[in-house]
Amino acid sequence: QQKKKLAFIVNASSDFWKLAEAGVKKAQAELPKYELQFRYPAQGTAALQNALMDDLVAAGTSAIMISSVDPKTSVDAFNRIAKQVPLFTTDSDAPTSNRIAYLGSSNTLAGEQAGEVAVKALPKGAKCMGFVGFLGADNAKERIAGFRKAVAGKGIELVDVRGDDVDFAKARSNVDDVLAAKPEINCMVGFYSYNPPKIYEALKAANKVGKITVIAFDEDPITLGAVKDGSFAGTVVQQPYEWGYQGMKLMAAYLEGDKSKIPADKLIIVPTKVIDKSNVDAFSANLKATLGK
Amino acid sequence: MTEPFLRLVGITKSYPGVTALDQVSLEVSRGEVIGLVGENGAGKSTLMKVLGGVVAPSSGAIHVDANQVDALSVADALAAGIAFVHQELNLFENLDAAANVFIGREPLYGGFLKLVDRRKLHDQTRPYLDVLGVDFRPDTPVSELSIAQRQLLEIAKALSLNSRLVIMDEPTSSLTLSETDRLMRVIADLKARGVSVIFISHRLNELCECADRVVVLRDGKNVGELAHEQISHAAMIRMMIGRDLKALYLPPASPPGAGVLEIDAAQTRTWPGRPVSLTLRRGEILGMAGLIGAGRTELARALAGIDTLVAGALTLDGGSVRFTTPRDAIAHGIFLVPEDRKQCGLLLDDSISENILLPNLHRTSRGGLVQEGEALAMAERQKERLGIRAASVRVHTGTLSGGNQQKVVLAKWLTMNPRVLICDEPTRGVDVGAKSEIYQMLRDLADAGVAILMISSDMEEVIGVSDRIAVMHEGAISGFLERSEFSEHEILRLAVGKTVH
Amino acid sequence: MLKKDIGLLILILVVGTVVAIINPLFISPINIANTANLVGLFGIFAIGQAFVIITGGIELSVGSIIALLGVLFVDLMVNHGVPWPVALGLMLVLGALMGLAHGLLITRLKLQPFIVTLCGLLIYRGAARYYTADGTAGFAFGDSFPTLEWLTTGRTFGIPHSMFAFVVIAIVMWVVLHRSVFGRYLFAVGKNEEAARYSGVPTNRVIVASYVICGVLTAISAIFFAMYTRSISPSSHGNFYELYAIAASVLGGFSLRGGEGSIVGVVLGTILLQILQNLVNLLGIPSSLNFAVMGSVILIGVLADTQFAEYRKRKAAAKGAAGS
Amino acid sequence: MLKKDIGLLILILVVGTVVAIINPLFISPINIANTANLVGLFGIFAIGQAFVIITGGIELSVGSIIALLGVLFVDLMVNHGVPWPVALGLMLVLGALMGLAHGLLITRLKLQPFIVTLCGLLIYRGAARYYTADGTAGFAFGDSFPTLEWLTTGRTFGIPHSMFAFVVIAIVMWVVLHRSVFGRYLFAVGKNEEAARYSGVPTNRVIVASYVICGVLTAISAIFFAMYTRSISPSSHGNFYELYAIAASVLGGFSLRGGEGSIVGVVLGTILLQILQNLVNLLGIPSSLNFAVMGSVILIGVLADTQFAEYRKRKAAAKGAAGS
Ligand SMILES: Nc1ncnc2c1ncn2[C@@H]1O[C@H](COP(=O)(O)OP(=O)(O)OP(=O)(O)O)[C@@H](O)[C@H]1O
Ligand SMILES: Nc1ncnc2c1ncn2[C@@H]1O[C@H](COP(=O)(O)OP(=O)(O)OP(=O)(O)O)[C@@H](O)[C@H]1O
Ligand SMILES: [Mg+2]
Ligand SMILES: [Mg+2]
Repeated sequence: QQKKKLAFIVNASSDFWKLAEAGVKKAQAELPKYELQFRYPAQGTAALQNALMDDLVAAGTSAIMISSVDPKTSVDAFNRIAKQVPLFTTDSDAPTSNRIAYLGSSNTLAGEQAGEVAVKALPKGAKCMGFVGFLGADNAKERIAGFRKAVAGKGIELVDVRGDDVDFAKARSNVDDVLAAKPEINCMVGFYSYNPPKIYEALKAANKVGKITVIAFDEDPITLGAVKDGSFAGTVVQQPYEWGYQGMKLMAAYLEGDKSKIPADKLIIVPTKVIDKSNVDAFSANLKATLGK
Repeated sequence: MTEPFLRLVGITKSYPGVTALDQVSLEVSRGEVIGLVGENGAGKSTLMKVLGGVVAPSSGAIHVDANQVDALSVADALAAGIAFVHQELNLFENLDAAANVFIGREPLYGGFLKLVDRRKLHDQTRPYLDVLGVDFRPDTPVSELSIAQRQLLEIAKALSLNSRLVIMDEPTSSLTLSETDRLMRVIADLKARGVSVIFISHRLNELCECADRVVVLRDGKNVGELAHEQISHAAMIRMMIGRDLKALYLPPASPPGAGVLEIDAAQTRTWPGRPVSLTLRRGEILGMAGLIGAGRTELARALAGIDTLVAGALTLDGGSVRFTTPRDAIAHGIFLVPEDRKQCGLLLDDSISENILLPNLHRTSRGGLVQEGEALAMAERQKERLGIRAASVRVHTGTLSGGNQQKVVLAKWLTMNPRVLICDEPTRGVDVGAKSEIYQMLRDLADAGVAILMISSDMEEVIGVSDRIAVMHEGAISGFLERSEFSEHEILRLAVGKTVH
Repeated sequence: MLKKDIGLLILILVVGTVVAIINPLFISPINIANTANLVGLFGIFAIGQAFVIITGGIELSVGSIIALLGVLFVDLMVNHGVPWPVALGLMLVLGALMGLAHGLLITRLKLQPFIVTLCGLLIYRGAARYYTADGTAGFAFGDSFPTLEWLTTGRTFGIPHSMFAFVVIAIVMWVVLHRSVFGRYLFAVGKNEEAARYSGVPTNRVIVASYVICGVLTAISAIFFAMYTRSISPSSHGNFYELYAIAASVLGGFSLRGGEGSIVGVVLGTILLQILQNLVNLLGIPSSLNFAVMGSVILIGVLADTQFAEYRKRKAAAKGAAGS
Repeated sequence: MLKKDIGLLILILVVGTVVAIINPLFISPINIANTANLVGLFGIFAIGQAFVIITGGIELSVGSIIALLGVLFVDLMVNHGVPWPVALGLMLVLGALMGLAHGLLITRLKLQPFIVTLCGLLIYRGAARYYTADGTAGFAFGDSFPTLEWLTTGRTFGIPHSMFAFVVIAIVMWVVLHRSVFGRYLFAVGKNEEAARYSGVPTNRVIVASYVICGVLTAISAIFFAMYTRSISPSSHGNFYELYAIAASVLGGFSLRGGEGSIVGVVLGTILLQILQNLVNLLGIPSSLNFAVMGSVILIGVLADTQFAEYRKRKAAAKGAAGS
């Protein structure tokens, strides 16, 4: 008898998802009756993700969990898939679709946590510049909105957010340009996982490490290193490992008829955490163990 | 004679640095055949391009019937009944013969869809091909035609326009005698039907044969006109270049020496199973005649390393050689002046000096770097030596007249020291004056010990210049003729495959 | 059908057979319908591209036009309440105008096609991103345009309507390219523009027309894409599609020098590219290898094709030799 | 310096002046150094591309090569402890080999450059993604290669070393293209390959050499980029860089038909493109408009240039007529 296939589809390739993949691997060890797949799309577009889902369904996949590039407007595609197999969302949600449940963190809450880090680190107020991959993407918008909400009225202003379309060279030169053109900026926020390292490198090249307060997202090794030596004020991390692990277990249980794990509001929130100098060592050690490095 | 229907008055055309036409006037009446002659670069093609609407004159007036205009467009010219066989071929290699003949005038069906009626197209094309006696069909892709065949196709295209004036700018430059004869009959037929013809050629015999009057241009000016009874070789030459020419044949300084290149049972890809054996001798000009498609060009290409020989052996000065690239052949001193100068001979978008120096760059370079001054001086010397008419060696070869382009191709090789020089139609489109200079050059080279193979479709040239003639027929040599045996008749007999007895 | 096309067809059949043997779901009706849908979507603008390439031009702004028109189309209907037939008509007109602008810049002002359409690529994408402020344009949940949806994403007898549109367009364009006078002129202009002008072909108008055709077909594609994805992120929607269209044409036997190619070729080229995308997903090949598989199959296919053509030529020559 | 180059230089000066007036920080040493660094990074592989374009070819795999070699370079040093000079040498060799492979496929097997390098684009990117299993290759925190870092990202008198490298490469390549026999051969092959072959130019070798040069220069760029970004996400690193390089060349007066162009031109083209990128950030233009600004300036610049050239030509012709 053929094993049932479960698929975890991500929105783009990045190290962030390596953690989720590790979670999936762990789940695989515990779910011998299933074949778990972890899929990256060729490019991060909704069209390719939808085509990928169609192909997976055609290839006999039994349940799908997806981190959609653009969940709001993929509702119809989701519904089409949901008609054929159980569909779950992760990372970013499409609450109006017929997905079974959402499992992941809240980007707005994460943004707020980052804002609180900024408020704590900059009691005298500041002018901040943000950096992000896709300005229009939901997770970016929610994080930015959360950040703005948390710093409102605290003398901290997020002057502008520069997009780089996930081109690392552009991400770096954006920081360089801001350092050259806006001497009044004394705080920077890296919204996507690769932005903080680029900020760090640009600051290092300009000899401004420590002179500009940096608030980061995610757990890039450079980010953690910078948090550890005090160059960064802190970073807000999600727990993608849990998404991968819990997500797969959830889908397997659902297929076996166990619907008890689905809450009424269909939202399974894995909380985000603030990592600063105080807890960074423990976090790093845990991370290493997870990735098996 | 009737009133002229077309008059060019005081036409001037200047390009940066050159005045191609200077106050030229010309009248064309119904049913007359006008010969237009002049040296290379005299402005013949430019004048015709003005008529054909391709070039707008800088000043002057054009009268068509009762109307006067400053310039014609291509559409105007077509509407005025002017058909044009361009000197440089303008065919579409990706279409078939019929499509080329009727491009822009396809028979249609399907109403607004404007679909091409291909059957009708082919039917309409066939008579024009028949009248020229070509050996290809309306649906033959042009990419498969040889240069001569393409030239015939251009003529068919002009005929199909049913116009009242047909301009033929050097239509015979790659034709052999038999096609030329047929073309003469076609011209006579056009004339009989009241169609006028302007005929440009550097083969003056043809003009003696068909022209009612001959107009002569020199340096972009009218220098005179010969009425029918005045037309003669000598008269035309005198008017064109202002002096008489030496005799065509220049005897060698010494009898031919030892064999330089021996070709033993060589077979080409087009004519496998038809081996060619031949010896090129030091100090001798070996003429090579044959009909279109006899395989002369193929042989020349194989000797120069452009195509590989299917079988056979080459011996150069006693040593066996094998060429896989033109570079090999050139390194051994075997040079080819190719037949198709536009495709294979020249970088049209580059200057005269670059073209002349290309095969020879290493001689004017040190440590891999080109010595500009030396290179330019060398190009300048070649320009002087061959009398290339151009404002400077920096002029792009694409703007030169046909004859001058040919001289540039020759100049390329004459800067180096050939052992064997293979010339495929060396004087195609070259004026009589330059021709005699080229013949002089070939003779000088031969006297200096070079072995020369001169492929030519110009009967006058083969007979006039060669020391010995080889005639090819269907890929093989059908016979050799010594100087005492030269005659048009003999050559033709061999060319159609009869052997000497 | 040209020899080249047959080579490509064989390649498609070989690849298809191999994939079907490994995973029979490849030829399941649902998978075939999915693939057919994508072939339709991509094929329509690939044909447009082919018309430009045949004149020796190139149209790099295809992907950006798909993004910009997609954004405008959705926005007009969703946020401005424009009835869909009006919006659709407007998009076609816009596509035509963009093509017209490119054509005029190239013929009248003698700019290089590469430059003109590269600027198009940048400007249209920038405009699309600015229009939505880098956000996503899309239908809200429940937004419904039943007729439009049926027309664009519906299926009849299981065949997606995009495929129908593609087939109709391919047939019409086949007639235009291979049977009409205009098609002749396209080939003539592509091979030798100068000579075409001497022969009385209205070369400028022909070139402009080719860009307009490309613009209109791209606009049609843009609408199909918008309805298929139902949301358009203007920074990534349609990225690289120009390369995709050019690749389909070149695979299908078009030369970037112009004057060569056939509609059958570009159709087959599109099919091959889609099958390659599909097989990666179907065979569970790591998606990181997606590109590598696509590249390798194309390279091997083209290599096999040219080597086979060489062989045929040599055999023909040998035969000729024996016969004479 | 050609007339074309002067037109481009004027455009650069005009754009630069306007930006400097709006925001004087544009000409602050730090901003100039930043821009110079990027000009260096992008200019090196743009020159490589120019060599291929001049032969009438095209190299689409530039971006993918930058990704693949970047990944390998970082991985070899970081995870396999290969000394950096060895890794660097290896990358140059790999770049040369890729160029060699492209050149041989094009000349020996007579494949179209577009197809060969498109397959390269796909295969190399696929390989890079597979190699890291779609992860990111990068230096760990505190990883330090002082000499290498000084060489690639260091500055001397405030001038970034990538700029030094670029200037040296540009001068060497200027000599090669405009003064050497090989350069003449490149132009000749681009203008008329057939005629060049008849003249004894080793056309195949010249073409292969142009791809090898492009490969090596791209490899050098790849190393500079890797050291600049310090982490490489193989799915996006270097995306679109091939278009960028082609645009710089074409802006700089190269024709995609081959046989035309100058090193000064491609250098100026690169500078213009970088200034356009920089001004968006400096003037605080929304990043969504980045592309649109770039496209518009290029279009206006090229238009102004051709119109001015037309005008000059007409004036010269009028003078010639009057003089005769
Ligand atoms: N487009 C052009 N630009 C510059 N000069 C030109 C151009 N076309 C022709 N010329 C020049 O005009 C002059 C006349 O050329 P034309 O082609 O009319 O000569 P021709 O009499 O036909 O010569 P041939 O017998 O060699 O064909 C030549 O000096 C030529 O270099
Ligand atoms: N490009 C080509 N493609 C296909 N066939 C060709 C091509 N060029 C020539 N041929 C054919 O090759 C044969 C030999 O032509 P070739 O040019 O060698 O003849 P030739 O003796 O040099 O005569 P001429 O030069 O007067 O045409 C002819 O049958 C011709 O039709
Ligand atoms: Mg002429
Ligand atoms: Mg011949």
